[in-house]
Amino acid sequence: MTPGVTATEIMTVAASRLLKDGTVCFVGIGLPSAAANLARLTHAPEVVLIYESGPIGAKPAVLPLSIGDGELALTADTVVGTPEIFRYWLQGGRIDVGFLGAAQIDRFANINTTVIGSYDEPSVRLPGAGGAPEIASQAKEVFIVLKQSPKAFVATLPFVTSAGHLDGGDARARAGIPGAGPTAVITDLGILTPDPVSRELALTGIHPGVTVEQVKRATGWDLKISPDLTTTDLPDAATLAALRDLQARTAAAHGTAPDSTPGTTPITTPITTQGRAGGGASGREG
Amino acid sequence: MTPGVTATEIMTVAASRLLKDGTVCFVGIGLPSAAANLARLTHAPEVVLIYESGPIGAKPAVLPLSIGDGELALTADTVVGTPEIFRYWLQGGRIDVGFLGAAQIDRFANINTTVIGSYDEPSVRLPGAGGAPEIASQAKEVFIVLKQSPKAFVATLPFVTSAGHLDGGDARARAGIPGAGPTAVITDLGILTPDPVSRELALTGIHPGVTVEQVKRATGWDLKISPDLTTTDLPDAATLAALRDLQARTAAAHGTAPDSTPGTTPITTPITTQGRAGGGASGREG
Amino acid sequence: MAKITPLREAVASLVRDGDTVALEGFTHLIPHAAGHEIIRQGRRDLTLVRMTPDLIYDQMIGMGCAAKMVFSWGGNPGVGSLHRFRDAVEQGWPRDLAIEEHSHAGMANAYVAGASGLPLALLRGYTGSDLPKVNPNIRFIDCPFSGERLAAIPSVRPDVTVIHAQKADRRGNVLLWGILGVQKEAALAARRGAIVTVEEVVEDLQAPPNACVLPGWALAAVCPVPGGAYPSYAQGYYERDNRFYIAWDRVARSREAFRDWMRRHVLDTDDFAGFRRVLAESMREAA
Amino acid sequence: MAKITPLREAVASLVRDGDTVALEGFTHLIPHAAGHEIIRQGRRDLTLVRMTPDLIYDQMIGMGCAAKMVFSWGGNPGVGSLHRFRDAVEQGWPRDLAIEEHSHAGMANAYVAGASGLPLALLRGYTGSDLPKVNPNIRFIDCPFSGERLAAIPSVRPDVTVIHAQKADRRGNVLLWGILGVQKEAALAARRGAIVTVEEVVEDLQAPPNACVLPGWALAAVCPVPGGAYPSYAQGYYERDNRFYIAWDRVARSREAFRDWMRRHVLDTDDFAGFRRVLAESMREAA
Repeated sequence: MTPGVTATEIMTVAASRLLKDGTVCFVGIGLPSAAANLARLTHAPEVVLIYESGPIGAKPAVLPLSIGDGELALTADTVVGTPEIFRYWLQGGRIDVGFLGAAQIDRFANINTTVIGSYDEPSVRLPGAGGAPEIASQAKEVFIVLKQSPKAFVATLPFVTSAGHLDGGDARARAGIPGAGPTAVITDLGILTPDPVSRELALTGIHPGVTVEQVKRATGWDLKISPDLTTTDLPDAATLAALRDLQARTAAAHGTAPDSTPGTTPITTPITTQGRAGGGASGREG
Repeated sequence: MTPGVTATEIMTVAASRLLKDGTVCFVGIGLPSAAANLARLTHAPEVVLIYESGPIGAKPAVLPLSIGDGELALTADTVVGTPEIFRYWLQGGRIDVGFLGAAQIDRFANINTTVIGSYDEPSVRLPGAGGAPEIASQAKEVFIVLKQSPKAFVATLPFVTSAGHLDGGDARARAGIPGAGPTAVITDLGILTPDPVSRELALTGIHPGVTVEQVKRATGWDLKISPDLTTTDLPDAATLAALRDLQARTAAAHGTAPDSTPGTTPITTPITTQGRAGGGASGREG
Repeated sequence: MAKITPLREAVASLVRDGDTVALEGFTHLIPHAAGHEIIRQGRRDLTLVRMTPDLIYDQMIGMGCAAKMVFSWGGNPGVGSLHRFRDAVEQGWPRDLAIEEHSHAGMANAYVAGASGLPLALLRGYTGSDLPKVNPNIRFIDCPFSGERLAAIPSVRPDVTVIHAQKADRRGNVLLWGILGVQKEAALAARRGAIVTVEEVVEDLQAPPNACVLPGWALAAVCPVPGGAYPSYAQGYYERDNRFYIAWDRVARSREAFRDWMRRHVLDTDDFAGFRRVLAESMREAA
Repeated sequence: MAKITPLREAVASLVRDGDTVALEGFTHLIPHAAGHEIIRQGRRDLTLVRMTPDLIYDQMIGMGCAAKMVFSWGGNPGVGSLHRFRDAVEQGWPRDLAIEEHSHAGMANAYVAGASGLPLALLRGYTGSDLPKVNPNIRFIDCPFSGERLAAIPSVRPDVTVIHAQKADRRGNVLLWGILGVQKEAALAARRGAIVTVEEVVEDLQAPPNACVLPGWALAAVCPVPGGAYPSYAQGYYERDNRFYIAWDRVARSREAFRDWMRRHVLDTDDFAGFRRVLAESMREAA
């Protein structure tokens, strides 16, 4: 086991493992971008990364700070306009995996990135939809990566920005939404997947050193625990080294570190919640 | 006066004179292309030529054989896709003049390029619409250039491919068609323009050496003659030289001559109908 | 990733009788080699889609491949009529040919809608034209905001699209440049996939950042066929052979001359290289 | 032909109080210099349209230029919230800000429809989202062919669009490359015209045949403003200055700090070159 692995690192590696080689992935900025690029640099060299700003097949050497970094353009197979990305590539049905962050989700993996409180008199104004509503509905499946806390995992969303499984069951299909929707939510505590029938998220994977009680406390509803709960493998040394190299290159290039930078306090077990962003806005798109 | 000027040359020069400098012109292949490029090479160096295949600002040194010659691409300010030409540039309202050929027209300058006879059992199958229906409706105004004969200038079109002034009067505006429609029909015998109120074509210009009777005989309806009928100026020597240079360069480059090549029998006055294509298909698009 | 594969195999595995097939190329990069291969393999009952059916569809129609054609302008560009197309429409030879006829703007928008995964395209078009009277696939809807009446047509979703391009890299990424026509949209509109014949396969496309590149993973097959757009042209490789377009008019005027020509040049040759050899012979004979 | 003209004159003659104005640039080529000039000239009651309002609209909103914002994602990319935007939405300071909120797909399609002269855009979108509940401009229509329900939104037709590009030639033809975002569509969607600031004016654009070139005759004004996208980046010219984005968070958190900063750096400077000089001073002071 590699010493000093952080919760964010475990989350990023766990998310990256879900991306199969050759997958065509529509990548959100921040944690999704870190996980997707880690996959590309490790087990999935043929993964195709598409960013909403226009790059198709981006192979950045450092993580982008924004969704439209020049690094994405210079390393891509081609760069098209943003309308084409949404029209020909996403709506055209060519995206295998939409990889999203979120400010809040509910038990059916619906996503809020719009407001806390009422829409007209919000207590917190979040950045808004971005590409998520159509990514969430049109990618063949969706992975969501965010840190787990009661403020982020809420019983009732104040606003549904992007559809997960709506009210559960076959509600999504009945609404005529084409893709399969969220199939995994990867957090710093574990992995949640929807029940095949009810579509309610259950904890199916737990990161090493995390207790079920900890996960339940970080969830704003009575979280179901899978009877087949597995424990996440810790990152192997090579993967962890690849992630840390990527982060170091990124920090050196930008003079700052993106969201997915390891927390300042390295941990092994138990995993603490240090360095978590909580339920605030995911400010990393752009 | 330049000796040996042909009817086709007079037609081409008369058509080219109508294009003002700086005009943005959507160019059909064949006669329109010859006239538009002659304008560019003489009095209208800043005319912008757009072809449906994608070139914007084409400045061909030789006339294109087809609507998508490489010469157009290599001399253009930019080359976009055909959908963009029709969407952003034509439908977007950016075209001052649509310059069209036709197989047949009627007294309201409606155009047929689809069939002679019935649609289901045609006696002659023509090439079809091409870009003309939307050019005819969306360019701010339309010039039509074709040789005049009773087969081409018919009382009733078997098929309206592209709208001129429909049934005349304000029919076009009532149908919600945005552009002003055909404002000039340039033939090898003269120039026809629509009456400001009825929109019926009247002969307003006649080429030197042509008689009104000749024009009437070449028209399938009782053609109105303007009381202010003017006689077309013969091409000046410089313009005629520019046209002949262009045609010679074109013939040398392609090993063949496009539609607008001078007839084999040079004429001055009276102009004969030699070398006319009659009412057949305009086979020059493509 | 697109399989780099011989054209014969790509056509055999991807194009089926009864398919809707679009061979696109707007005077530039017309996939003639692929058209010949479809003829050689004897495909039948195809619905052929193409904005500008010219010699390539004249040949396919005359050889009985097509049950229907969807198009917006049919002719021999710079020369005149398509005699085989006209014979099929006017006389039903060698079989009846149904037609669905649009304008260029309609077809171009329908391809865009197809590439975008939409069921329909909207455009300001067809107003005052008789085309909506003969084509029930041209309808009109009212804009819910402005009230304006706009034309609606179904998107084009071919089973297979075939295009020709200048080059591909070994991963099957394809670059085309110059006159682009509707090829990108047509390729992306295909349900089963796109076959792209290319002049050459190179190590590095050397494509500018915003060039028209089709990623290999979005294509079904990439087939090296040097000269595969002949007698049309491939910018940077060869010019259009206008003699062929002019000569075609004579060949296609008579059913017998057409059949003889097609047998000698296409059916009795193995591939496009064979066609080019025999064509060179027959052109020498004619000279 | 686009007039090559100083930015101050272009803004003075083209941007009017109450206009709908789009300043576009998708993290790349953001027209910051033009945003400053609009602030300096004291424009009011603008409807600001932009997919990704970031620092440039935070500044314009905080200075009271805007009555309404149409957008799909608002934030300081890589840093966090837009404090001036949030203050306007949450507290009505310095004035109430109406918002019309879409998704990126919606906005991108609305720009395409605007460039295409259409009154609406159709897309498969917004299903299951609450956005249609709060935005009456998101409606749904049924496809007359498939029966599928599709989202319809009005096209974006700004009075004036402002973008930044790498270069123009003396005839006002503009080349941009790299991340293109929606700039081409936004420029072509403008009713009165587009203002394009450029890094430099050159003799020859050296543009590849299918590059993103906006012809000068389709633009209202082309204004040389070297560095005019700072603190965003211009590919081939300079990198994004991420220190500025981080520092902005602190400036924008307080109304007073914001007002002081804007006065010193924007209102009391003559132009973007002046802004850059004063900024260099204040950054030295802070270091």
